[in-house]
Amino acid sequence: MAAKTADKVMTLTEAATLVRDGDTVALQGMGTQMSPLAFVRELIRAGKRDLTIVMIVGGIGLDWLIAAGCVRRVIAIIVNLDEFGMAHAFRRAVEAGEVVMEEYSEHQLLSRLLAGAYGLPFLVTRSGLGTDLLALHPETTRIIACPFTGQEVVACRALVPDVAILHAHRADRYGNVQFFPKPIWLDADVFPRAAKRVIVTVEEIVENEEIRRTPIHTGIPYFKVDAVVEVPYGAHPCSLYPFYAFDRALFQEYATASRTVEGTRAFLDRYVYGPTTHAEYLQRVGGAEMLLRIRKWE
Amino acid sequence: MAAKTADKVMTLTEAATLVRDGDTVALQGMGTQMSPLAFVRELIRAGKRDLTIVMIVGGIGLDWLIAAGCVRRVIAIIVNLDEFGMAHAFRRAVEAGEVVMEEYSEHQLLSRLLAGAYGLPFLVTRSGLGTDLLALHPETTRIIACPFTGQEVVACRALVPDVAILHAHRADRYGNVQFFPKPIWLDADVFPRAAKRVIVTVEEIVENEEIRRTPIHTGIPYFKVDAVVEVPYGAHPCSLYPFYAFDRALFQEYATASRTVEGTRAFLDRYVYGPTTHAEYLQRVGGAEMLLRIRKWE
Amino acid sequence: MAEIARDYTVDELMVVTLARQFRSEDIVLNGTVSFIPVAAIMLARATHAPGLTWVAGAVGVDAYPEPLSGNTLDPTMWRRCVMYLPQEHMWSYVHRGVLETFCIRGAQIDKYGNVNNTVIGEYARPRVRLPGSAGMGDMGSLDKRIFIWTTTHTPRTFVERVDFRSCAGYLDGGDARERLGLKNGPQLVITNLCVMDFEPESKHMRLKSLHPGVTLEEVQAQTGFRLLIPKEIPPTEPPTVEEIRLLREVIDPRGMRKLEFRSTPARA
Amino acid sequence: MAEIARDYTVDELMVVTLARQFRSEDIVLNGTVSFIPVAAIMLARATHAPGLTWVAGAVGVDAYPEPLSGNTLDPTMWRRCVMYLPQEHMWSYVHRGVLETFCIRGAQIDKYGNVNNTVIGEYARPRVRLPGSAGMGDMGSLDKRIFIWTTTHTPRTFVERVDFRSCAGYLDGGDARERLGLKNGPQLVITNLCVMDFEPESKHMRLKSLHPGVTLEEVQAQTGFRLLIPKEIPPTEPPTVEEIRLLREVIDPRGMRKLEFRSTPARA
Repeated sequence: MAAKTADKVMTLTEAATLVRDGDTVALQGMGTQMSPLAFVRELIRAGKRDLTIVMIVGGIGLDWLIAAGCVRRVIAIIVNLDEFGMAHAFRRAVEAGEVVMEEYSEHQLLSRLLAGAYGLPFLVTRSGLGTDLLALHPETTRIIACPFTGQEVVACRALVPDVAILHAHRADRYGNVQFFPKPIWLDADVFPRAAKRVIVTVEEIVENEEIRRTPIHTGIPYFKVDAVVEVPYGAHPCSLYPFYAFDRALFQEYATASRTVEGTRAFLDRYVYGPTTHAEYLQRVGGAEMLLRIRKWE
Repeated sequence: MAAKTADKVMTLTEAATLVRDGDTVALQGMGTQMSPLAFVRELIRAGKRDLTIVMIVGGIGLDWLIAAGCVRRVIAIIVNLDEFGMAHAFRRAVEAGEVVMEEYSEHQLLSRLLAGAYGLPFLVTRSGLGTDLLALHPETTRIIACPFTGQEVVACRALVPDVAILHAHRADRYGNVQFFPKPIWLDADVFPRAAKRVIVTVEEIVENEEIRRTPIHTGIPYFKVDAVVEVPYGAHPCSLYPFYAFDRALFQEYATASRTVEGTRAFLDRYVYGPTTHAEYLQRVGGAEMLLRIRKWE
Repeated sequence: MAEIARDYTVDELMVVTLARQFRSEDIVLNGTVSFIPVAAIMLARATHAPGLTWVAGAVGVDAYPEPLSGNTLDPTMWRRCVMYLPQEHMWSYVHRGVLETFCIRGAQIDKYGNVNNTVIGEYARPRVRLPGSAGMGDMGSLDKRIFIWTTTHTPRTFVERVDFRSCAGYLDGGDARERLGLKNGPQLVITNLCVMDFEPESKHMRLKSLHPGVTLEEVQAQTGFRLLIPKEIPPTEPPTVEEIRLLREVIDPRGMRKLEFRSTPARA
Repeated sequence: MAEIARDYTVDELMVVTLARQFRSEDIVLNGTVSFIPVAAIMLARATHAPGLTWVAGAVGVDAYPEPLSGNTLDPTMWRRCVMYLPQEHMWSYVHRGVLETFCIRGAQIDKYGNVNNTVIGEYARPRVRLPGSAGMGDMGSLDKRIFIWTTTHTPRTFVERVDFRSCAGYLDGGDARERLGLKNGPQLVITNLCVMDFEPESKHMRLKSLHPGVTLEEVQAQTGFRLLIPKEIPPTEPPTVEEIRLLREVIDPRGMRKLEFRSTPARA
């Protein structure tokens, strides 16, 4: 925890060094919404290995990471490309035994993360009773009886990610992170509290004075943040409501390309390994025309 | 749960009929802040009996209720008048054995209420380990071992109040309740979710259209609300930030008067039983001069 | 009596049939990639269930979005809502039973209404890795009235026993669900061929009505277990002209509901 | 070297002594009716610990309120903060150990730093019903570095054994606290007469320094148990001229800190 006047602004490349091979990385994202995808592309270029990725809803960024060989284990409730269909790299890797999927129901996973956030050894839920999910990992979810009523509930063991990575609307250079509106999906709320280190990419870095004028929008305080990176359109091709919508065209392009290993590789070469700057990436994925298009929500 | 177009606007007197003798009543309030005190005065005039009052921080309203003989049991973490000292009616009643104080640490009580809100039989905390609080109520707090690590934690049994009573900034007539800012103290957040019935007094009733323009401020949805009462200055003598500050003079007057049974009785006669309308109450506690004074925060 | 539609397609019949299950007092939440349920919710609210509360995209309480476009969890779904429901509130209402209705789809459905959206084959080394249990892993265990829909009524979907229980239906049938302390459970299964419910005692899936032009033999041939067959099998109640008009002109003019008939593997 | 103040009162000495315990890396939360801790926090931040994070009134992260006026949990305390800390965040940070420092006062304090603010006498039928444990019932069990302050150093306050453990100090001394899995614990006790700490092995309260004009005999006479007495007993470090100026002119010109010396029964 750095002091409150420490300048935490970094480049993507600098911030990526805070993620180590073998880390458990909590990655924000909700289907086509709010995911730190510029950072994900940087992780791939940096050649990270053996990551365990924690997402509530695993999406396109996770599929890229898997396709690039960065991932050994996934902790999630679902992995897909939302209405664009299967996450094929994920599917292939699990079917081949190259990646382990540790699957939970949503409230089981949230309970594991909340227990981590609270430094409690576990929390309980009723979620998942009667399913086969419980048998998958007795070391993290187990039925116990209520000491008062005898009712059975599922104890969910604390999960403490090494790093949480998020994309938000804006922050100051000390790491006071703001959302408009405040976090609606729980990953943005729980990940930073549960994780040991926190990296946030933002659309814009603003003055500390501006934060103090609008504290109602602050979702993460500086004392929990280790790195701030300014990346406009940093969630692309995901959306950042209400700033920009998700990029249907690129989602569709990836959904089609990723049906084959070769197609996936070509996609990564073109959009992840190819561009040397974020501007070059934005140009390749459609440039000005695309940037105007995704500002319209429909 | 009434339908979304049901008009839930009532008078204080009508809403008070939703509270029955013997009910467990969750009463909002944080020291000198945000408490539905106009409603509390109505409960006293209605002669409610044998109530169990749940407050995180018990304050002036609870002391009035106890002095008026409405209360049999208190569930709280502390009861006082904040910087104005002891809650004497509470102190006297507990010392005389007339009222039972069921005391918890704050996170134990929050965990009981959250378990209630979730329909879970219990939740766990580390709060209160090593204190004598645990020995007070083995039927609601008990040490259990983590099934994964063996670490001891405190299981807190679900608490489901019959009624929650809150004061908020505004609502529409269907019961969409808004706060400015959104609930900061957890009672306003947890009580309505944990309780079976919810009564909300507000400074102002606004059109449904206004709510839909500003959904970010809504803290309680209509489907959890049973009654809405418009009572401007309904938290007085407590504050409703940022609308008005607490009334130091009346707090001090009560703190002094309540040192004796007679003084307490005289206070209630003058300010609770005496006024026949809310306007008359506001006039008695200082009228226009007071209303101007409490709009200044200092 | 409302005028019966003559010109309608199976996707429209499915939407209308599902819509008619919703009651004015229900509080309904929709999940991801759920065009048919979302269209049904909007239709129910526009017709017989004006009081229905829809938590749109799991966030927007009583929202009034534009006609269906993309994603069913998108922020555009929250339009004109009265509240952005914080997800911890959503979970407490779901657990507590305030939100009691949920719609589920999956790759496999068995005769007791258990649903699989996790794997075909063994979990550790699956023949097909499906997307995952997501919300159904919760909702099946949280006392919901569950409506199951699928656009692929085939023996691959309707199996004797699911390879993996992602969603708790009636488990092994009979009172198995009740004995585990779980209330409610699957109410109805709406497919591209027919409507099915569950026999109250055995909790075994039972044919309820046949869509136009579909025969009993066809349904049985496309179902991987022996369905219970009641004495009378009525046709599925047809839509009204007004329901079809609302669906085509107001609720889903782009036909997003038809997306669910694409031949991609099942999603959550 | 900073110039030493000559003209100061005991409340000022207490504030300054407490302020000096706070470090620049600390994250400190204040509770209710806590004028002395709040003045100390503001003073520390204005002097040797500019990096100190204060969650003012348990809500306002790094707030800069006006000079002390009323209530220490009042919304006026949140002024110019960078964030309104949601209380569920506050509790997770407190549990997890991110917020590690807390100040506590109580009606009774025993030789192992356990604190009572619940009852004098039996719980069920107390001789005196005190306000209650409030936050101390949590903080004592949640690994906090605890600073205890009191303005009434008398044998009624400092007792051999508290009537009720509202706050877990070192329990029965020695490694009792550690054995229960609780980290940290009471660090220092600052009173109107002296400063005390805890002997590292036995966890027994020990005199550390005497305020000006106070004798060892007086402290022992006003303490209801036998204090450990070290070989050397220095005077409590006096404030500097600058500390006193800041306190009187900037932080607490209305002298709210003196409210804590009123002869009302102890509050939380």
